[in-house]
Amino acid sequence: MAPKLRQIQRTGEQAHKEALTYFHLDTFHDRMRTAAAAEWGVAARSLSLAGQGAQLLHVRHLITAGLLWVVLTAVGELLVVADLYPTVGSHEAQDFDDIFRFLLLLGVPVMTFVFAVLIYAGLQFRIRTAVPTEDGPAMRGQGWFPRAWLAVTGGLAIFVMIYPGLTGLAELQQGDKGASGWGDQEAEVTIKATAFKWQWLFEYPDGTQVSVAAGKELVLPNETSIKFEVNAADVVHSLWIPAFRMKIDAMPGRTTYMTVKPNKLGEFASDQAYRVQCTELCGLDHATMMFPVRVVEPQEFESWLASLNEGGN
Amino acid sequence: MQKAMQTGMVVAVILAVLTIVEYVFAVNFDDDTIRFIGLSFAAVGKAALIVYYFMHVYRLWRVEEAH
Amino acid sequence: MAVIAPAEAHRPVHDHLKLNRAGLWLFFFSESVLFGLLLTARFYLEGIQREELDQLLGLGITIVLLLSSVTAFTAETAIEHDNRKLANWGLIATIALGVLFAAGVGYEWSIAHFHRDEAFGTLFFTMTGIHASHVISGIGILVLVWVQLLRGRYTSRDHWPIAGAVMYWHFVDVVWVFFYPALYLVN
Amino acid sequence: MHALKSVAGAAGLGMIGFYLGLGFVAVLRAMLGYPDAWGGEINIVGGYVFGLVGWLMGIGMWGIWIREWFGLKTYQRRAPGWQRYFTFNTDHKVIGIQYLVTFIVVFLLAGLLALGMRLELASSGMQFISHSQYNGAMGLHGILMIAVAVAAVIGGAGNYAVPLMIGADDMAFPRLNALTFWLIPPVAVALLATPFLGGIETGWTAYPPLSTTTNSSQILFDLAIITFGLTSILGGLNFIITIIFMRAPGMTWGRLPIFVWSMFVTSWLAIFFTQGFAVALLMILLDRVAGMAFFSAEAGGDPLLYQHVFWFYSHPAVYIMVLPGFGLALEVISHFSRKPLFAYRYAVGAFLGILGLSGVVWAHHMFTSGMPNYLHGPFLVATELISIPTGLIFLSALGTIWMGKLWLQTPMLFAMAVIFNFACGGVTGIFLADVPTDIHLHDTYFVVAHFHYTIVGGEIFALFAGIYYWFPKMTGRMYNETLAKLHFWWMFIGFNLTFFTMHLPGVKGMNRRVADFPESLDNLNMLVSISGWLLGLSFLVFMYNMINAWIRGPVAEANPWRARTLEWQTTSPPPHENFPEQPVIKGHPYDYGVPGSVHGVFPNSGLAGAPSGSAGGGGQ
Repeated sequence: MAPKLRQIQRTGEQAHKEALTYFHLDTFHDRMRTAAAAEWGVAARSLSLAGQGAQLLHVRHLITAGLLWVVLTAVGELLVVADLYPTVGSHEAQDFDDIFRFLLLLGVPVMTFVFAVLIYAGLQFRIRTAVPTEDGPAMRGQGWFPRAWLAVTGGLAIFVMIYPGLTGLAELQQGDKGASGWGDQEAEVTIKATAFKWQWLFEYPDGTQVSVAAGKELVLPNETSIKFEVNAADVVHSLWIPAFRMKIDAMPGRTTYMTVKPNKLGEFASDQAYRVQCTELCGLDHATMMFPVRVVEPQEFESWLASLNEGGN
Repeated sequence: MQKAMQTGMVVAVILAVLTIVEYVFAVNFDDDTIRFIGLSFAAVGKAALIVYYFMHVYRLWRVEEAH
Repeated sequence: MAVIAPAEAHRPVHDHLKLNRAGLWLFFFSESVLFGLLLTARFYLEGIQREELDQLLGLGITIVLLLSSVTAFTAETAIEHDNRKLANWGLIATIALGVLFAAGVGYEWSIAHFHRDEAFGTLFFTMTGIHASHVISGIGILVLVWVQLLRGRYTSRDHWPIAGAVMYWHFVDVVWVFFYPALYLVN
Repeated sequence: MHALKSVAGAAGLGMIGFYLGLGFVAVLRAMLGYPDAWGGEINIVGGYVFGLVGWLMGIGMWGIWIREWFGLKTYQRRAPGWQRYFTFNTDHKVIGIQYLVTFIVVFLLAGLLALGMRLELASSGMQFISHSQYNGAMGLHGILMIAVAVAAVIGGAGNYAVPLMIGADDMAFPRLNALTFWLIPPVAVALLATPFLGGIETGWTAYPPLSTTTNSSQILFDLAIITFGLTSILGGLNFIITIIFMRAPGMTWGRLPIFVWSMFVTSWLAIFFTQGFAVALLMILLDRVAGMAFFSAEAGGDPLLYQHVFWFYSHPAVYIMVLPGFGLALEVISHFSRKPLFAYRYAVGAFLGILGLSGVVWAHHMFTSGMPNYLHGPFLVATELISIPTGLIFLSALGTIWMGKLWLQTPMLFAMAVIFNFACGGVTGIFLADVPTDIHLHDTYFVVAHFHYTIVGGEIFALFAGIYYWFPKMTGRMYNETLAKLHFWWMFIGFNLTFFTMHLPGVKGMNRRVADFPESLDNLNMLVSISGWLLGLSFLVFMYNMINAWIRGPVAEANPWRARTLEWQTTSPPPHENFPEQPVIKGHPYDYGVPGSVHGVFPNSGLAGAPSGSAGGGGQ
């Protein structure tokens, strides 16, 4: 190689390095080499210009896509203020709704980031010829960018793992770690729930039982902590009250429990979130395995219980 | 062939001894936890001997001799 | 209607050997998950509790299975050195010991004082049953291989069926190495 | 008509085997003194096993394989043309197409069941079918779709493409490969026969004690799925050995196409975890036919044991489903963006990371199951960690698209839709991984929407990307691009309408697996049902396009996508031995935009990889 050619090549390589500092694009290296073989000087000069032009273009792409992301996120975050939930019937339900909204707040930008890149790229980078006539830049993604990505996604994952994940879990599981259930094991009222194919039987502390045969509704006192001790007579069922956002399986051979504290009066007749629903597939009539719930003031609860006892149950 | 057979027989004797030791240990020892751990170790050791000397696991990564 | 052979028929013999051997090991890997899960279920349901079992019978069939591994090893080593006579006797002894082991398990089943509808019985019969089914299939494979050996099919260079069958037999032995203490010796 | 004779004969042998098995067990039972020799479910087990053996012998295993065990000469009959798809053919390309066509049919059948379910669910109250019929349809829809999701990409696209992409002449064990396919028809027959024994009542999860006490269709379900697990394990084993030992010279692990990497990782998942499903169902089988007590709490068993063993497989199973989908999407995205795959090493690392983590997350399906409280924390942590490698897949996809020259043909549209849909499925996964939100959402329509987003949106969209991508290679003909794009947009919009909406009834209080629901959810369900039918109808376009193109589409080029990987460097369709000669690999498969780079060469007949720099290169 003639000395002059070598010198020109060095100039070209310098320009290429400048381009690299902006892009980490290996392709400039290779493009430059091809060009150099034909016309060293011109290629090197025009490359550094093209490099700057491409850089500006790239920045424009980034900004526009970023704007698209912002707009999509703004629209998506409307979900956070939308009313997506059934009636808030307990303190636990309030917590659930808050955490759900918080996760939406975090999740929507993640989702819209992907959407924004896909939509922008689909509109902006598509080719308009019948078949491709040239290749894109050979970006390999080996520099700082993947590491930064890893750090951000890892940080987000660990963040939601700790809050609201582990902190919420700690709140839900007070007391014995070997036990099976949610909430405090101490409560003001303990109700034994027995699931069988395909209905429920509830027993109050004083021995009163309600079921489809007697009482026909589960009446609960407001602002009182209530613990359900759940058993299954035959197969796996699950006790769920949508208004309370709480659920625990009824498992043959073990007793599970969950504690809830209602905070709003309500009844099944006017609000279907007030129902005990089986959520673990239990065979033929699984779908209809539900039982009405009514939350009343504590005094009314007492008198209801008394009236039920007088009624000869 | 004799050498290969010899190795095999030595391993077999070790395995037999380990099995007897395992049995005597289990029958005569009282602490549940230590017995469980001891038995686990003996089992892993015996399995390793069989896998290496009888099943020739090293042939997996040995360069194949040309036949 | 032409008759064709699959692609593997065109590959060199030592390619076959390499692939077959690695494939068999992967099969063992997968099978060990099966047996591992059974072991896990055993400790999950019963902890380290167990029912009374005939200890001498247990030790006896364990020794029998171990011995059969030794005879299987002998058979493989023998054919590797073209000693067909010894390989023949090795296979016969292995098959015989295998049958003896299966009979021992059968006898154990008949004298067990627990029933299969209680937890330990469930585990014991399932684990020994699935293991025994592997022993019996192993015996079947060994018999097929033995018949081919009698017909003079194998040489020191080309004896993968013997090597594979013997490896399978050893694997069944390894499983028993873990099942025996888990069923007979803990507690 | 060799093909018809072959299948009909095998089916006949299977039937004979089935009745022989029934009778054999009956005779045994009579000899052992059981009162009702014919009445046990164990008769069905015997019949199934004998029937399976009869079917396999009849379809060709006897001639090509078993004879060898007895020292007899083996043979394979070569059936001409389309008839080879109906014989025990060992060519991986034939097997791949057999898998694809079979599972498309199963997919459409199971989709019809879903349309039936959505019809019933359009409004509250019972209109068209009974609870029992609904449960049966739902269980069958579930398990058939699981089968499609597990086997369609792996068995279909994997079998077809992997040996081609690594430059091999076939899989490592061609006969084993054929066996994995021909075990499928008995599985399908057994599952489709379940309605005649009362219908699957337990959903595809088959939780005991319901599954140990329900009707006898459970027996068929268990046997079918154990068989299906066997095909999955044997298939995985075959892929691992093929990818380790049969790569072309120069095809280092760093040059392996990303789809092959995803298949490799998936295969390890399959051979390791699938035993879990087999063991779980075997336990149910033993409880039912042998009177054992794994799951009966009174006798010392524990129903939770099943859930642990079952999810030990069934959570990794979703990675078995979705990882090949990711691999396929990344593969297509790189070729159609005409850029190297962005952060290739990170994508491979992501696959390996998911492989490592997948075994320790299963109990997040059991957060409300009443398992001991100390288990929740660790499983929550492990589950959240999975989102980190998944994020790297997104990095790779988005980085590849950015600044690319996007050629928006149908495969590319589907591949981009995979990324789009999975973004939604991934984010909703966070809600289910965090225990405080999962308590309410567990077993509701939110979960149904979530996993349809991941599996249909992630994997089935990738399957369609793969079908359109390799259609010209498989058939040698080109489909109609306009119709294909119509199918894409129709399916994409229908899918997102259906399943995005489906989250809402879940949050509002609609539990899953029900034929009826409170009337306050009527409007949302009507919307979901209408969009669901819209989605369903889109497949008519697909079917018409595929059948029409296969029969009379224009002849396709060898490399219509100008792609660099090896399968495009041979003819469409490839010859029996795949390549004119053994290719030698010289460079990375995705080096678009790198002048002078080649992927592979045929030493005696020229270039194999597209010379890059000019996008037109097909090496021809």
